Amino acid sequence: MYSGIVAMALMAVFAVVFLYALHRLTAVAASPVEVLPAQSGWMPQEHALSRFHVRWYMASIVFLAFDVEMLFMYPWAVIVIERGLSAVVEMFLFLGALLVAVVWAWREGAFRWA
Amino acid sequence: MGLTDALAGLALRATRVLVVEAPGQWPTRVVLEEKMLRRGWRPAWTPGDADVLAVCGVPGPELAQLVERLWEQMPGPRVRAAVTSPTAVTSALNEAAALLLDTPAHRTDARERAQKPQIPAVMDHGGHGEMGNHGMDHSGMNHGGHGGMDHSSHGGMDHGDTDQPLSGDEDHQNMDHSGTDHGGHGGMDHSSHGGMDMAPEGIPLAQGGEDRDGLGVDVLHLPLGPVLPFWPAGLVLHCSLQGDVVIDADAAVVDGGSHGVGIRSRHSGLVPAAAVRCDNLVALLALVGTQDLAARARSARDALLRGDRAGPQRAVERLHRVVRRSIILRWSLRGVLPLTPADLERHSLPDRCLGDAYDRLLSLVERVRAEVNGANPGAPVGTERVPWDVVPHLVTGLEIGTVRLAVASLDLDPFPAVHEVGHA
Amino acid sequence: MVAAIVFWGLAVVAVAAGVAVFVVDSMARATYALAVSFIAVGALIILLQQSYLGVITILMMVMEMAVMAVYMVMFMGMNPALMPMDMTHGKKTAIGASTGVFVLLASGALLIPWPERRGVPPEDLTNALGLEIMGEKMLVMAVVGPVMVATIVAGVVLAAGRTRYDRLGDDLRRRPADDPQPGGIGR
Amino acid sequence: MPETVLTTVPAGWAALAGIVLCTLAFFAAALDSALSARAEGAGRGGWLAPAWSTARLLRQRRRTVVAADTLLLRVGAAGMLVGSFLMVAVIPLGRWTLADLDVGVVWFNTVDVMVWALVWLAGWGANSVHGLVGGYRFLAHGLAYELPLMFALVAPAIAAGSLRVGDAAGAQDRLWFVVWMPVAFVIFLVGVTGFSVWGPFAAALGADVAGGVLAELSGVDRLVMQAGRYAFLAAGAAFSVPLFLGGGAGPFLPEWAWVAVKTVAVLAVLVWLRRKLPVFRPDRFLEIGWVVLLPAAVAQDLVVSLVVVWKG
Repeated sequence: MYSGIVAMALMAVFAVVFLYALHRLTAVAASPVEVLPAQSGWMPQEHALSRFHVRWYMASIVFLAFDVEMLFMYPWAVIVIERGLSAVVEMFLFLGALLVAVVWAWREGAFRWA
Repeated sequence: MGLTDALAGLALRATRVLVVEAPGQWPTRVVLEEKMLRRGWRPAWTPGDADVLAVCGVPGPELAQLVERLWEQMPGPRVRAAVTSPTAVTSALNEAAALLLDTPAHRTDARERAQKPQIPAVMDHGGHGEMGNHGMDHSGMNHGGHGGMDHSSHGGMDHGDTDQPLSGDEDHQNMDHSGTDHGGHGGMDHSSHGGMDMAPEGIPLAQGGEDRDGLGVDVLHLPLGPVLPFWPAGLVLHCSLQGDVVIDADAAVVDGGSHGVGIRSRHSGLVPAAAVRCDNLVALLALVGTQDLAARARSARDALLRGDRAGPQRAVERLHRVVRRSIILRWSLRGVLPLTPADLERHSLPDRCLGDAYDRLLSLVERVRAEVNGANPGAPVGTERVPWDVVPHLVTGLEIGTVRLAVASLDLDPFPAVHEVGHA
Repeated sequence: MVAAIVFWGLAVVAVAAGVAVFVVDSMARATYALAVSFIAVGALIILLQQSYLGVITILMMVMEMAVMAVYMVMFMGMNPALMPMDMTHGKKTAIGASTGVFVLLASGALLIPWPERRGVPPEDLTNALGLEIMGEKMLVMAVVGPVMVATIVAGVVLAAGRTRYDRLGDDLRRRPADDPQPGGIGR
Repeated sequence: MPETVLTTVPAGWAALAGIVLCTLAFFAAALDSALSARAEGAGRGGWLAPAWSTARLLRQRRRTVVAADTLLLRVGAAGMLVGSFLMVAVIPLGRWTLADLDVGVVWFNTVDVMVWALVWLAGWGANSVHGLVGGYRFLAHGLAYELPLMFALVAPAIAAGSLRVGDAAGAQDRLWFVVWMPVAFVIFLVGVTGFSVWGPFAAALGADVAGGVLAELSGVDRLVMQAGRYAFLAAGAAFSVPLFLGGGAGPFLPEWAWVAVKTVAVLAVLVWLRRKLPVFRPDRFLEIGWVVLLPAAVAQDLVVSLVVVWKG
């Protein structure tokens, strides 16, 4: 069942390797040149790799809590037809509670830049 | 080697050009952009994507140094084009095209150029071979006149820069920084200037700083301009970033603005005001991301410069209609840098800056429309200008994309702005 | 035969990437080494013919690691990429504990008389999983729901520097809300 | 529940699938540059411009920034191309498919989540402020579009009672899903533009941060990343066909041809929209995603499941 996917992955790796190999032949030089980061020509005052301040950390907390729900959602989707209305009611009560929490978080400003 | 020659011929059609506009060279840059497009060449946004480095006009000493460093950052094949005036554009582009095809020369260049950038060994020691320049600009122009205002509007922002004019010692800007932020580590930082720990490859590591939400993580310094897509020529905004929010900024113009003056008097009379405004419109619309509208404004600009009348009228009319009706454009620009009459008063801004970015876009389009229709020639370019040195006070605390929109919406007139500095 | 080779290949990748987490000198590399390790584990689960569990493991772990990376980078005590770093703390206790647990689990795996399989797995495993969740294990979901709501509320309360009172004023009536970044819905 | 019989073709056909995907990606790039050239009144640079750009990037030298994390940078750039290949593996072309996974929809979702990691890695690895800002911007967009996209993917699965892509296509023999789940379809397309870093979601590569994640890439590094974006766009458009547009259903033409026609049509719309829409700024779109798109997607799922229960 997964042989097709493995074959596709091999194809993709082949395509990437092919492009890099072709580039070695056609580029004006095969080795990369080392440069300063683009800052309109100014010397960088420090390395960019640093403790980057994430402005949306609250949204990511809500996201992580919410996306656990998807674990249930996919298997549930398959059996709605079999289980009928009870499954629908149970799942959407569950989702409704989560959406209430989301609306609450929205009012707290969780989806804004800190 | 038939393959490489064929490749070079094909590659030439997709050439990308990094355009550097020396202050006062607006007409040259605009003609260059138009001629590039005729060949299917497009502007590059960074040196990493550029094949040609086209310098419009003769840069002053500071800009020349920046250009030199941009040249070093280009991957190659790379070609320099000196475009001294609007009339020199075609020949400069022809020459660049011919040079781009010379593969053996580019192979030689790739072999013989410096394979690593030159980083001054004393970078982390507060010695600023080139940093000194802009340090001077700051203290001389920005803090000199507006010292008090600067501090009040930045609130409690505790930053090394604010100490600087007091100590009067520009050369030790970095020392001040790390000294105030990290009392304990300051000494180590400077004593071990060869130390690989604190400055890998000769560039210091980022240091922590205060922030409005209390998370004191690292501050990055990013100069916006002068060579940046859709940015007013000659302006430099030295931003301190916490994440993607600008927590502090300092404005300057390259070469202290002294270089562009003479050139300005030679060319400015030839440019219709509507064309300059159309160009500012291009910048704002392109930054918002509405490509088709930006393209329309650009072709109106080029037609105006050609002296065409009817074409721009139609184009501007349509532009006006779309801008007024587009809900999604309004959503993108509403609330960006809202200015009340009191704000205008405080920063001595002209009335046309009233409202938010969407209001300013609309008023800009309306002014262009009036000018193109000839009903009301409007104020000539240069009067009612927005002073560039208020920009830092306006954009501090905004996310970087919002900063770009805010600056573009202010309709800064590039070369009169530079001209004014001569008197400062 | 092929299955055995693939199994061992993935197992080696999972362990090696796990080791890399503690060896590399960059938070980004460490986090994504962990992601690679999880991807290999997910592939192993797929190899056990648990398609849904394997694929969802990869999905969730890549997503969590993408978010975790930015936290690891942000809250590290020093530069997260360009300084030598050590991800371990309390080495002796940690090594002792982990060796002990490993020996316990490995000997358990090897020595326990595993039962023979009775019956056959259902035709459609995802379907069976869904029926389980909505059927006898409904209690699990009923519990997980409030727990997730509580997680959202607690997380936001703990993380928020500004609450609704800062935004909307003491009587919660200020419109538009006062936010550091203007614009958006309900501005 | 109608059962469709999909033929799983031998793995060797992956070569053909790869070529088809690259052709579609090239079509997207060509259409985009043709539209650009027309709007800008450019003299040259129409349909063949992507070929010339490819030649240019193959000739251009690669570069690395001082102290950059080159490994992560290259993984991010090349990973985009690899990811798009993995995504199309589960899309049936008429009756044939390479991998008829029983969890095909989840597989699609998994691959699109990989883009989070790839774009961030490419932005981080460059050791450049522009790239860094771009990479983090993409994650902010991801937080906003990913959950709505997941719920949009669930809607066809509910109606088909299966996570198999082929079953979803087969369940639409009377009425295409796009007709009675339009909200899910639109949100799905939003998600596709999102994980392709395309058009309104190209803030990570925006002009305001000088190209963002792409700012420091040159030569073949840039080529694979850009090709990956177009390939992802093509893969996303192709996936909408079995999920919402009835798969290979249609008169006169064979099934594989209908899949191709529909894919090209969706792809053309997505490419065309890029020039019309502004970039969604991440700080504003975050709220839109959570407060508008997510409830809309959940409501769509509710409607779909009620309809399914009522009918069945």
